Amino acid sequence: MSGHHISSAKFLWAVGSSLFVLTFLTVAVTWFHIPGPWNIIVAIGIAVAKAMIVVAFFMNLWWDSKFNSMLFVMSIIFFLLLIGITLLDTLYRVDPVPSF
Amino acid sequence: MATAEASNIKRLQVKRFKPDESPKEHYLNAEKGLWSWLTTVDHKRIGLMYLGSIALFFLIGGILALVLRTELLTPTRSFIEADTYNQIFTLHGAIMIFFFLVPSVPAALGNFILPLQLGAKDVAFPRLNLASFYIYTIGAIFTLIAIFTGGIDTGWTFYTPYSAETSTNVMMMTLGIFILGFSSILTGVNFIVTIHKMRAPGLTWNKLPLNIWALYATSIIQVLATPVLAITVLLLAMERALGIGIFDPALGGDPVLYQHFFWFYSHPAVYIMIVPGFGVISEVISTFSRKTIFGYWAIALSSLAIAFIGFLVWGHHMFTAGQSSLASMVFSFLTFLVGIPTGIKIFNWLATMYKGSIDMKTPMLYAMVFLFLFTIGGFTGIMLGALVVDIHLHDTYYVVAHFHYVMMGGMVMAFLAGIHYWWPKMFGKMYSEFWAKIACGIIFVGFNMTFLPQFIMGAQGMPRRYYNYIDQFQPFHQFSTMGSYVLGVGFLIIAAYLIHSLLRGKEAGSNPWGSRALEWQTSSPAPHHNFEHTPVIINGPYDYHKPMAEFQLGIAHSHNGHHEGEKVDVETTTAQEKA
Amino acid sequence: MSDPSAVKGKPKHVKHYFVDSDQQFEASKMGMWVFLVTEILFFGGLFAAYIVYRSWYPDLYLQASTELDTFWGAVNTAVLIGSSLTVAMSIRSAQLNQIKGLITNLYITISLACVFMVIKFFEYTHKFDKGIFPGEYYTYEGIAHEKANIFFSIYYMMTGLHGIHVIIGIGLMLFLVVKAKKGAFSAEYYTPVEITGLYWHLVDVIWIFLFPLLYLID
Amino acid sequence: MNRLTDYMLPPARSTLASETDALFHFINVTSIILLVGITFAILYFAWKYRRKSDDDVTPVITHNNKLEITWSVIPLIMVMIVFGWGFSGYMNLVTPPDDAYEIRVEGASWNWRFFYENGATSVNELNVPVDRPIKLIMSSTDVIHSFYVPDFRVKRDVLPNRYSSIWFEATETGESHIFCTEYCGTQHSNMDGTVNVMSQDEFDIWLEAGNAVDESVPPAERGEALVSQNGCNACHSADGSSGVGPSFAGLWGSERTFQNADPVTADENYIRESILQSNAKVLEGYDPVMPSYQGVINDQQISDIIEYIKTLE
Repeated sequence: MSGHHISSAKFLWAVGSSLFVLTFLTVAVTWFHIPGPWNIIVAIGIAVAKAMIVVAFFMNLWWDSKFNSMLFVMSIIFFLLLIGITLLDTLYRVDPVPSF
Repeated sequence: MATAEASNIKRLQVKRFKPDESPKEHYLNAEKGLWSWLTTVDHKRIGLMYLGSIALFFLIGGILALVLRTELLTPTRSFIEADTYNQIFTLHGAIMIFFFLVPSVPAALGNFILPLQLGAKDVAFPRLNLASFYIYTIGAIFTLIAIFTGGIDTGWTFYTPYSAETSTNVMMMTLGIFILGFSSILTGVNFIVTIHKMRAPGLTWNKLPLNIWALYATSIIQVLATPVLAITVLLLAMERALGIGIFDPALGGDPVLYQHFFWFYSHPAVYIMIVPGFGVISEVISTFSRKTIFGYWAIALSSLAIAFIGFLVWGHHMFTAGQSSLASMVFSFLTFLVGIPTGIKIFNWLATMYKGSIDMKTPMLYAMVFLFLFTIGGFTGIMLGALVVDIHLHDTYYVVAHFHYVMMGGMVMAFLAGIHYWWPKMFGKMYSEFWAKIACGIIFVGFNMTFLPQFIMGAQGMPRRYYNYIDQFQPFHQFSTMGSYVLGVGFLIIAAYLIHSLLRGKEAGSNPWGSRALEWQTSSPAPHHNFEHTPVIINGPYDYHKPMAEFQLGIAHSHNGHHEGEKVDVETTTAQEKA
Repeated sequence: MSDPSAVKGKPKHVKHYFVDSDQQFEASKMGMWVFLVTEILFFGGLFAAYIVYRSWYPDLYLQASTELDTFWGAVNTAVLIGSSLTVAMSIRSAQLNQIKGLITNLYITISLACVFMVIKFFEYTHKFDKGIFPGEYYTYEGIAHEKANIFFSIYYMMTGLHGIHVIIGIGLMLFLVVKAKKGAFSAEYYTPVEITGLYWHLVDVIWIFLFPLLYLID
Repeated sequence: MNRLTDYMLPPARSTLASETDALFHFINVTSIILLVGITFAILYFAWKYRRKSDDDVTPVITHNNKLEITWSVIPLIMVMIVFGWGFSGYMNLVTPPDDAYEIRVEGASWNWRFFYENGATSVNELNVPVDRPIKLIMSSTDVIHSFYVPDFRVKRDVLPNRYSSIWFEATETGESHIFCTEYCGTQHSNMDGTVNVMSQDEFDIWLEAGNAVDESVPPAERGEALVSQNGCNACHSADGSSGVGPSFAGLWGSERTFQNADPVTADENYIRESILQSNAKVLEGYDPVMPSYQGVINDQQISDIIEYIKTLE
């Protein structure tokens, strides 16, 4: 069960090239205009995909002990917590307007 | 939690190892000379070095508090100027929180006790442990430089835009706190890995002492919250150096956003300060009631529950700060949720004392004082959580009294209980019970004299951080100042008899309290490698119905096991084999 | 007490307080992952500031993002992903006891990292020439928005902090090269290489998020 | 029990104060009851189960689900009641009625300025009619302050980049304290004011007279009244003693050297400029912390103040 996974060179190159393709895709997506909120969702979706590939295969969380993956997921949860609840305040502020 | 336990049942040949009652060779005299102390990687010595430095900072913070209270004797100027007063209350807050409360139990007592309670030889990364002590020292040096080159008068919260504009030395102070944060992070990293990876054979998750659960929850908070303080303080430093406008209204920034970032760390930080105290109290109450803890999993999981819910409630510091009503409502609701696990702990401790055999030694006395004072702190916390009442009570002396009841009534009492409980284990010497009980009484009286009137003053509308106040509050302030002197005397008595016990204390055996916890199954002071043998755990930490012999088992063939004792086979799951 | 780590016939690199090499390796990796959690939250604070201000001033972000050169941003992303690949290759060669492969891969990674920093340097100087400085020194009138310096303050904070982490990464890898040349690493003991690899991959992941959020706002 | 909590709270002088006090009473009462229960339990257990001999055998009670559920669910219900009550009170507090009479408030470093609809201004003194909802729209000129009137149980931070508002309806005439409860620098504790609640007609009279110049009083005397009304004497002393700002004694016609401007003799223009753009010329050895009085003190009042300063040697 020890975490000494050795991935083959071919596999690493495959992961690397998939990341290059995704990078090109990220830039390509911006050439034609995607309306409204969808452009942000697509951009972040591609970035999350690239991040997952790097974390799972380059940082070999795929073959590692579950606890390390849980640590990574915990940090993402608490990051989303910080943003989510802060936006709860910043997006719903109703400031009074003086009449004179 | 994630480690699979089922498959690796292993048969171990074990033998009983009676601890040596008066060891000649132990960690204190294993190596001689100052250099051996400064470059030690022994977690026990690092724990003592932390203990010494936080005691020094507690003294400095305490003196500053007495100066504040003396100044408040008269409504106008008593003996110092407004600026000096503002700097002193800022330093009192910053020193007490960053240099005493945050590192006190996790770094000082925790460093000393955690490996002993896990049956490990040392923490997972001893050099990192020493590095975090020196990072703490460097942070302290930067802060002292800040104090002597202009001081800081922004309050320990450094709210912008005032902290970005004031001419005092905020930059050096923020640098000091930025460095200090890493000491807290690295201690958290060390403890999490040690608890996961270095438990003695047989020490599964359901046999872990509750002190370890508390330190585990604290380390999780330290690791998840302190980085946000680091980025907040870095942004504040950049605000002053490059004028980036993130928090500066003139350049389009929003000061309330600073408060969000600051309190995202600072509320979990108050749980970093109090949760280890819960761990100490669980140990002390169970040992001195000589009874199995009531609701082991309830207490263990409530520590984790506090750790996680503690991250959702920071907005209750900002109810009046121009926050949206929706956010205030959500924060108020979640604040009440975090109160429930704390309540559960108090009731579980009471249930542990029920039908126990309570030995009223000093640690138990402090534990009972903790229960009383922390309950008051908890109820006033519920009061401040209710939105409409908080509008009236926010930033008044009611809040000052609340957090002193929780921090001083809770954390300092738990810290004193821990100090007196583990003192024989640290130095092999006993303190004088007589003087300790007197000091506890004085501190209890002095504490209540100081802070009870502040509840009344605060409810009547006395704002906090006030150098001048209206005459109506003078009698309360004078009574409170008298109380603070009594409190100061109490702490001096503690310092006196503890130092006396170091020099001429009578010999304390390896287990003066008759506890079943693992740290009492080795000699005191402990040998350099904690145990002469590799301990094997078969019972839970609070199984007082089991004979003491079953708690002193070690692997038979461990090379330096020079005691002869009957050999017996025991089935146990070994922690090391697990992933 | 003889030299503790030589006792019990354990390999030289295993510390006395660990039972065996596997436990030490697992402990080091878990410790590194816990540290990476703090790095993610450390940058998380900046991403939170980014999102809050983008929700308040979306049009400012649109205009200001045109100032950033997408081409060089993409090149930088490719450079950093390449360095991530070569660091993974260096760990692989360490695991296979190919010390020469380890050193060459580390050299390639370091050079790619330096290319990244050089491109960043030119991007910064290009902005400084136009008067785009962080905070109150911002004197550029090209963007018709009175709070234009907010975007660039956040831009400089994020890319600056990321740049500092890249420099720390370069330092760590130089240290690895020096120790590798002294033969410290082998298939049995390569923990520092693995740990530095984890750190470098995280620096790459942070840039993967920075690139679209700062450069590709359309 | 009510006497204790009445003693703890300031007099309730607004319509919503009673609601805050009711919740305050409820939480106080329940807390004290539970506290007495817990304290009695601690002392009773410590006495009844004291250690009789060293080999006492204690029962092995590890948990009791029924008991544990009760002491989790009951506190949960009680705190939810408190939450609901607190939140409903909060909603009343933050939603002003539509017909509220509006007054603008400006928090500056170390005094409060109030602007009324007809252009009247007052410093550190808020005049309001009784039995009528008043809405305060507040902003700050420099750092964050916090407007707090204990008698009305209202408090709101005053932010530099945004407006914030509170509302109250005073139920009885009289004076109440105003405090600043967000730390804002050296004179944070001197930033108090008073709310004068008066009958509607008294208020109308004051509004009219607010700006009228009382010819019978010589200008120097009017200047002296203005200096104390506008809180100038908080930082500038009249007898030469040092304060946060330079003293007025011997100011007129003296040579003035500055940190950020070339020296000038003190004349009408210099004093007028120092009142309106206060940080344009900052004297040696003083911090640029004076807030501007633009829109607070009109020209007639400035000339009265100058007359007063001329009389100070």
